[in-house]
Amino acid sequence: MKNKRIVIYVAFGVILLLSPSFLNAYWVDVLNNVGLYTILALSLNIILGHAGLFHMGHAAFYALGAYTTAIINTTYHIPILWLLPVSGLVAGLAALVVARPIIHLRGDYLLIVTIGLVEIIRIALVNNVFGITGGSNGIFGISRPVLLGWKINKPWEFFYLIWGFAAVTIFLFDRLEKSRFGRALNYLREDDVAAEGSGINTAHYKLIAFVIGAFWAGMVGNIFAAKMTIIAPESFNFWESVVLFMIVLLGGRGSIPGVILGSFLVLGLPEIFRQFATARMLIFGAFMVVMMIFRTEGILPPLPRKYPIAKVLGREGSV
Amino acid sequence: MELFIQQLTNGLAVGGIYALIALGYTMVYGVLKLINFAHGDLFTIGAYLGLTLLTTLGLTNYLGPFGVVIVLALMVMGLVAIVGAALERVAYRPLRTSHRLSAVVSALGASIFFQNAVMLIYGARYKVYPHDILPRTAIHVFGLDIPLIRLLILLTSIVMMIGLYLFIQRTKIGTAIRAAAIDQGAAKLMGINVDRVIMIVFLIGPALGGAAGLMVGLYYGQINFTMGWLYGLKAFTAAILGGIGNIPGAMVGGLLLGVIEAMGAAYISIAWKDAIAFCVLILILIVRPTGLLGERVAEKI
Amino acid sequence: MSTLLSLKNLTKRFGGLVAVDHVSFDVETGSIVGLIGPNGAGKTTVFNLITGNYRPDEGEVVFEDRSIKNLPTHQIVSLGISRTFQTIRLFQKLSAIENVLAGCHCRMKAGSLAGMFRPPAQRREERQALETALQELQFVGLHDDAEQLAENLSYGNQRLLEIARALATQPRFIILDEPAGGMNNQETAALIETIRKIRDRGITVLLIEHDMSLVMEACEHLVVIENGAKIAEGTPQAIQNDPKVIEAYLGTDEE
Amino acid sequence: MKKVLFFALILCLMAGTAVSAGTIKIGLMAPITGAWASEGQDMQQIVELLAEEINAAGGINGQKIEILTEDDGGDPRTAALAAQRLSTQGIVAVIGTYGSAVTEASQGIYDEAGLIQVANGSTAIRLSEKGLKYFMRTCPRDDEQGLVAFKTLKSGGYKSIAILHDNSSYAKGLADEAKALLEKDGANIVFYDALTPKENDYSAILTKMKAAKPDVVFFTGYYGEAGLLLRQKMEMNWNVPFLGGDATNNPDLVKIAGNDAAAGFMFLSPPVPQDLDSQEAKAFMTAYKKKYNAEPGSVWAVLSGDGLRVVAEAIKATGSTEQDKLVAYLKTKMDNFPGLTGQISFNDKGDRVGDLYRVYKVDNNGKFIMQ
Repeated sequence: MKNKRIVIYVAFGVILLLSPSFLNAYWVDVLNNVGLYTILALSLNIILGHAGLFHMGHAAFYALGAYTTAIINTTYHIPILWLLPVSGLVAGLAALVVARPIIHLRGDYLLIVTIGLVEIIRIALVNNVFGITGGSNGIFGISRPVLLGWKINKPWEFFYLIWGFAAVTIFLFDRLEKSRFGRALNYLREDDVAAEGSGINTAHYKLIAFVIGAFWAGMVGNIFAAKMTIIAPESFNFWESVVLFMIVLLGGRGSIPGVILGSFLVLGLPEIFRQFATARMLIFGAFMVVMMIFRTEGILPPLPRKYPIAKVLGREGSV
Repeated sequence: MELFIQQLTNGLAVGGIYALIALGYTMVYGVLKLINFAHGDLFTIGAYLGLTLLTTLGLTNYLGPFGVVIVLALMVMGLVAIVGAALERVAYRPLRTSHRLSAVVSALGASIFFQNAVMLIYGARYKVYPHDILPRTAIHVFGLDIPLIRLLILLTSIVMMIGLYLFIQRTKIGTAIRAAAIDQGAAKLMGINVDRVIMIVFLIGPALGGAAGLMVGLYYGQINFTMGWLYGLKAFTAAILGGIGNIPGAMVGGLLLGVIEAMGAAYISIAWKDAIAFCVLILILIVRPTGLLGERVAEKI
Repeated sequence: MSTLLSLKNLTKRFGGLVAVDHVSFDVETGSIVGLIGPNGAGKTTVFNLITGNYRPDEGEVVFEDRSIKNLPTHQIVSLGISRTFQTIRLFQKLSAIENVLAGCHCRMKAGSLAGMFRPPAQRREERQALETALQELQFVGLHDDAEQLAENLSYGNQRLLEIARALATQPRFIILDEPAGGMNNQETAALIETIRKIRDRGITVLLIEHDMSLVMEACEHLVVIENGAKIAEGTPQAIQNDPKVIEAYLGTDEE
Repeated sequence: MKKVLFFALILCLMAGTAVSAGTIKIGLMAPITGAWASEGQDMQQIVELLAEEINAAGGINGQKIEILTEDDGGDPRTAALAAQRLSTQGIVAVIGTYGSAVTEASQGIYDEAGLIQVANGSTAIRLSEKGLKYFMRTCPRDDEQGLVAFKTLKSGGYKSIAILHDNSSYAKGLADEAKALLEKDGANIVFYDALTPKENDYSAILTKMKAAKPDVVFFTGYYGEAGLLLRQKMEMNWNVPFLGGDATNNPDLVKIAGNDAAAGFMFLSPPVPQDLDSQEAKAFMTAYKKKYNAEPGSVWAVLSGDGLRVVAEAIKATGSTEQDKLVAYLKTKMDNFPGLTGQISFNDKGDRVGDLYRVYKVDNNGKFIMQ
């Protein structure tokens, strides 16, 4: 069973890696969007999937990262990729400040507050707050990234940048969720009081989950800004947060393969349904309902973590 | 002062509509703990059905303005209630025992579906109600002109809220709804047909949403297929503000949200109005984590 | 013997109700102490006050000569007090071993970055935690169920799993809230053994229990509360013969 | 699950190969879904109607044209995808789109692909200031309209002016242009703020605006909101004149406001075919009514029709589908081509030249009367 899964993942990875060679620029660009949303949804997955916090405002952090990049790049002409950590830091810091007072809110109250956050940020951007966001025009003229002397411009070039970043994210997040930190998030998701009673600083972990999620979303914002070269507040509206929320839940809360598949479905299906023209979103909506009914835990719910129990027991026996 | 009172009435009129939609949200939430994201679209459907009935049935030939409104309201509420019940049956019932977030995705899917269905059926352009249905008289108080219909909207919302409250508190079905809201399992053991209770909730909630849609159509005239999303979000905010699951809370939350928006627009900035409303909401929730009238349940350990 | 935990005039009110009313008693290091009283007497509230789930309105909780009444729960746990819950609060969707690993959490250091980059120290620590967790499972006799989901265990085994989780925090003081609840006689007898073994590891035990056979057999010292106030304290024999206790508690509540 | 993926793959392949040969392909990028779906669907109807007419008349130089429509959803990210998709399908030029921010997200992609883009509703100034070779538009620019607005307000003799926009890229741009010109001229801007589009109740805003006592209100947003503003303004018995920008040019405005509330409302707009007595405009009106049994919506959708017509004309005149030749023709040789919205010529930047704007006033019967 486990081997079969690995074979599927490897095959998927190889096909994905080679896909720019047989897809046209349009489909490569669709995959680029899927990639960006995969990373975003993975970062939301830490907060929503693992820590179980109802966070429907992830686009706020994504926006902060994109705007940080855009503002610094267009005013000081610092190369885009250097700004990757800066964007992450700004978003992460914002999360730290914002999340602290609201983190204790229960389920749906937290949901509406995070919706409020993303709306406040969007309205601030539209109203050209501090005169640096360019209002509803947004910011344009963002430069293209240069990686090791190679200017990234074409869809297939972005494809490798984005999916490379996605691969790193998947690798790190997979380790993260199989560590003390990942477990702590699951404990507090399952039972806040029992987690605290087992010695877990739940408030701290909720906060850190927010910060890590926001940090990553900020970095995705950086790549998004570089790809679009123009960013406007409308790209970060509440609906984007809803899309991310749907990806995580449709794919499977707390499951990395699930989230990746969720991104493919939520971003890819409307593109595939394009031939239905005006009815495409109707079909998409119906699809979501049907999918949830037949796979209530998401399409690929997480597998339980494995521990080398036999190994440890065996060693103990020999001592 | 005059300006203040004028803005207060502006806010209350808008708030009355928020409150009416929020009532439906809160009822469904109270029993199922489900945020019915498709509720706003039921509101849209109410507005469109109202227009269709109004233009096809020719009620204005037989009835006076208020007769038309009442007949129309009953029909719209009935039809939207059926849509709501069907929605529950198809999209929510299969998910009742699973994690509550799964139902949220189903609700979002249903919302996308309804919105696009309305667009496909009625087209994407604005639709407009006939202008001459309701009398456009205004009453004069404190030197202000307050359109009569605004007062009627507010009044209707309050009457519906009180009616709903009495229904929940005083009738047998209401008791069953309250019981199911507290503990579905225990309610079942007490011989309450929980499926039926949920069905009733999904008849009443959407009916109220549909009524709100009709009201918006009749008063403002202009309707479009995306309007449910915005109103739905506002009503959800209102329900949370008042304490979700709490019927007077939805009313208070709706009216308060309307007033905060109007005051924010009047005294701070129009462009920042929604941000101001959300800031107030966040501040209120920081101080009262379960909303204004929400019960503070100390968790039993 | 020295005093490990000392409650001084502990008081907690919920609205108009005085749930705990000026309760004072000491727990000696290395003892097994029972807290008994009729339903609704405020026993669990006393526990919640010790573990920081509730804040006392008056009074003092002193653990190893240090006031802990304003510390958050997780910090109290890391000082060496751990507990089980009256209504079982396991992480039902997680495996038994992960439930016990939760207890190891407070003795570990690796943060999120270490989780991502896995330096050798982090790997050692994970290995160590896994060993500890397995030992604790073995201690309560659940090592064969390590990979079972908590929700699939029997009621009695869930109680034991909670104890294993509490032990994994490496406490000096453990609080058991009705550990025999839902257990049959055989299981209860085994539980008494386990409680003694816990004490033999040098861990002081405070427990709430309605099963009088367990209380009388396992406990060396009893504290009786009624309506939030302490009415008696002493050895099981003394308590059994205390007329006040018989009237308030044993006379009415014994099955 | 595997079946779903397989099905998806098949669909992808189908989508990639659905291209037939032997025709001149022209793209249309329009907001078919989303908030501006009504504009996009109108654009599609008009462009398809005109393509049918061209084909019925034997095509261009004997070749039929084929319209490939892509939905940009009124959203920059979707637009970038739509642009990628169109640029891989062997088209000669692309018509569209509506919103400026949306156009902006697609400009670079078309430029890199060497495709001509003829925008129809994107009036932001900067779109044609980037020096993109293949970008053109049939609509006028915001600065042009700002100037006309200024002149209209000045000639009206208004001293205190309220300006209201909706914070969209377009409306804010126009509001800023007008405000700057008015302030330079010494007019008193007593109110300047933005409403939230797509709401239904603007009475709080009107109440606040009324307290500022302006002589005139200049609203730069869209017709839906304008209709409601007019209606609610009448309800509160406030008789201030309203001037609207070109996005208010839509017959639905009167439907929303009602005849009595809309009467006297003035707006600026390029002329719609209804008001032109050119042969092209009349023929178009007849054909549109015949096919769709309605009047065309806004002028922006009609401008997409003009986009198609100028491209067709360029192909016909040059006898080529090479983008460089076509652009050269459009920018330098095309002179007062008879469009559906008047005569069309382009300057070097690809902007349409000529005084396009007219002032319209709504009469008591709800008709738009060109002044």
